[in-house]
Amino acid sequence: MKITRKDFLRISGLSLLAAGCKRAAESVSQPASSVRAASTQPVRWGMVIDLSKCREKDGCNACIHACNAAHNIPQIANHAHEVKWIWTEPDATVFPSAQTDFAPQTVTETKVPLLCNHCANPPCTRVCPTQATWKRDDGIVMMDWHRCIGCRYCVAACPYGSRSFNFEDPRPSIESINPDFPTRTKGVVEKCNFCEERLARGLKPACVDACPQRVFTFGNLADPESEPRQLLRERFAVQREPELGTGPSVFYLV
Amino acid sequence: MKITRKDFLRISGLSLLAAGCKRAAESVSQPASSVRAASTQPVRWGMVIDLSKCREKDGCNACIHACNAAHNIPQIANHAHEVKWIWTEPDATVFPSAQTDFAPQTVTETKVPLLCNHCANPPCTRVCPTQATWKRDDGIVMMDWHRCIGCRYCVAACPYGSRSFNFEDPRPSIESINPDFPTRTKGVVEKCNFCEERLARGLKPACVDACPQRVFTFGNLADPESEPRQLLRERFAVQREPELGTGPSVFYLV
Amino acid sequence: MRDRVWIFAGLAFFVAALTCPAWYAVANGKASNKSKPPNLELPANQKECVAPAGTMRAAHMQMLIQWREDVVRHGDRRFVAFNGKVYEKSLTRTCLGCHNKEQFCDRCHAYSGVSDPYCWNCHNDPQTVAGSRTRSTP
Amino acid sequence: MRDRVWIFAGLAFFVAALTCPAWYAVANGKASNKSKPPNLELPANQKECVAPAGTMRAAHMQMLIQWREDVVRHGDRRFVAFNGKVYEKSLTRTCLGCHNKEQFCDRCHAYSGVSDPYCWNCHNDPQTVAGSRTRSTP
Repeated sequence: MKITRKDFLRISGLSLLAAGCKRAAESVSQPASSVRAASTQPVRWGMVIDLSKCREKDGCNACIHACNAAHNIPQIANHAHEVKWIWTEPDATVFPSAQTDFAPQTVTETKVPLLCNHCANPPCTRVCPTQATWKRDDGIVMMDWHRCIGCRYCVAACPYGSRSFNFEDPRPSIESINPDFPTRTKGVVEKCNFCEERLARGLKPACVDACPQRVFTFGNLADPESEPRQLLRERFAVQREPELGTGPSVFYLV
Repeated sequence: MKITRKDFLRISGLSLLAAGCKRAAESVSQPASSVRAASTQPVRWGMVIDLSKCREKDGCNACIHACNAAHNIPQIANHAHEVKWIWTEPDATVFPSAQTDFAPQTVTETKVPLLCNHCANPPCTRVCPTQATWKRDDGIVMMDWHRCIGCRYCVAACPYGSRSFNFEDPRPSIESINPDFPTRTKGVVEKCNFCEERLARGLKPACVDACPQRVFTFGNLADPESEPRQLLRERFAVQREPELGTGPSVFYLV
Repeated sequence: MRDRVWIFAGLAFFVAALTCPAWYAVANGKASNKSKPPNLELPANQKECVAPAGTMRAAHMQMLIQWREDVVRHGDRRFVAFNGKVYEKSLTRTCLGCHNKEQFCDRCHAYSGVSDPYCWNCHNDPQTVAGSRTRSTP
Repeated sequence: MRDRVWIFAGLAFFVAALTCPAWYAVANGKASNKSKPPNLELPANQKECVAPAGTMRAAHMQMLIQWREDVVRHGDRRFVAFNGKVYEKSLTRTCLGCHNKEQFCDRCHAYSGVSDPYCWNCHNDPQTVAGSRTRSTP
């Protein structure tokens, strides 16, 4: 069969048109389906901290030791150079508005575990000039130490003091290095990553697993049936400085 | 016996000195003893409101009706002229900082009873130009309607909206006048007096006695063994906007 | 000395102008009412007041202001009378507990020309209020 | 034409100056080492890498940067190799799980003159760290 020049052009044109339509259809349908998948299974990692349980074993600090070991947190004697991912402060300091003059000392003076709030609207990520810190789709406020230039804008932006700067090489101040997790280097900012590296392996954060009192309840805040959501339905919870509009993902049962 | 001029002067001088000493001794000892009496039995009236009990019977309003009847509170249709001593607002409005996104609607939408906080440091009394409102020794922030000139400085100063101004004669708007308590007149400010007139007769405030759920616990905050102090020791309580430093005497169990 | 007539005429007019309300009252027969005391209804159940009648007549207003200061500003509600009896410092409960406002207070106040003191802008007459209460709840 | 001598002398000097490091190395016997590859210790327990040896030799740095982006910024830790095998994208766990940093990486980097990339400012060599750990906890 011999095709004329006119037929050839007609067939080529139709083929090109068909191929173009297919790509257009794909590019339209693909984001739509991925959006749909995300809305059926959205994730927002969050944590509920039961202070009444924590109070029962004041001064325990098992959560802090577990985090320090897992993430190679240096123990620096110079307080100005301190690096911390999870730490404690007295209840009266953390929740000044939730204090009455007549609360017992056992409540006001106990130490409250503090960590990055992994805010819904994190002020720290907005100010980062290199996008070295950003909010993941699962709500974790993440850091890319490869990109951090040490400007410390994020340190200034965080209202919770959750970020630390490496003023010196941390390695000499780490008693025992965990090879599975990188240390940081002089000149970068660091903070709690909600044990993102453990979540990827299906584990819960190190502090959650280490606590002998089961003070920490970790789970998906976007799932109404998750453990933290159940606790938040049943009991009265507070966030740190919610009036700032940061939307912390860490809740405290008083 | 004849006394010389010298003897006369000597006796008169000594008598005057003795009389002076007696008065001085009296003036020193009297305030000291009254101060001592006050420090052994100090009183600071306060109230603890158990919101969990109140929530069980949402929309009850027995406390409000009791107060309205006891104190001749007018029911004025014009909202701008409203007069109120005890009223309710939704939990989410009263305690915006104590809300989490994940608290149940039954908590955030229930009505919270509000009244004058009888603050330890009341801003309203500081601004009153005629001392028509002042803080009594027992902590009650009191009003003397005889002195009020209607300047409404106190209305502006109160951060809790606890004060109402009589824009019109209240009597036509009072269904049934209680003769034992004065109505107010056009041009004066009024507010909750912690049922000072009932306390004087050994009764508890009208709202406390009227509540079928026993939501209100009234007592002496200065006494560590009083009912409200016991509750504040055992349970977590919040005050309205404590960061303002007013020191409210009304506490809410969440 | 020739101005004497004018001077005395002026003085006479001045005195007449000054005293004209009294002449006017005499002409209308009010002064004659004033001379006889008002018909006051005394309490049936009590024989003596918190102070002797003369003191009350002359100084009940000072006493009420003193009671007001004591009760409102000092929380002091206990009044020990001249005869040792103890009363509550209360216009409504103590004074109006015996006296009928309309038949006693108001009549004398009207007689003395000091009717409607603004006490009653806020304080209530139990009898009037009881009437209004009955009317308002049929 | 009479400048020809100077021109060629100048050119000869320029070429000599340009090539002098090479001559210097030959004189010191280094170039002879360079010609024979470094003595790399290959993993004992594995026969094949995540990509053919040639690809790894030429482009392991690009692959590591890609892995870094995938893991840190996209949470994507799963690497499907050319032969269908699945690996974790991890310098410490996957690369150093087989290779000995000192005997493999460092030797070749030293041979190529690109020693001490700043990966190791933060990332740890499990064997070195295990040594330090043993020392720090006697």
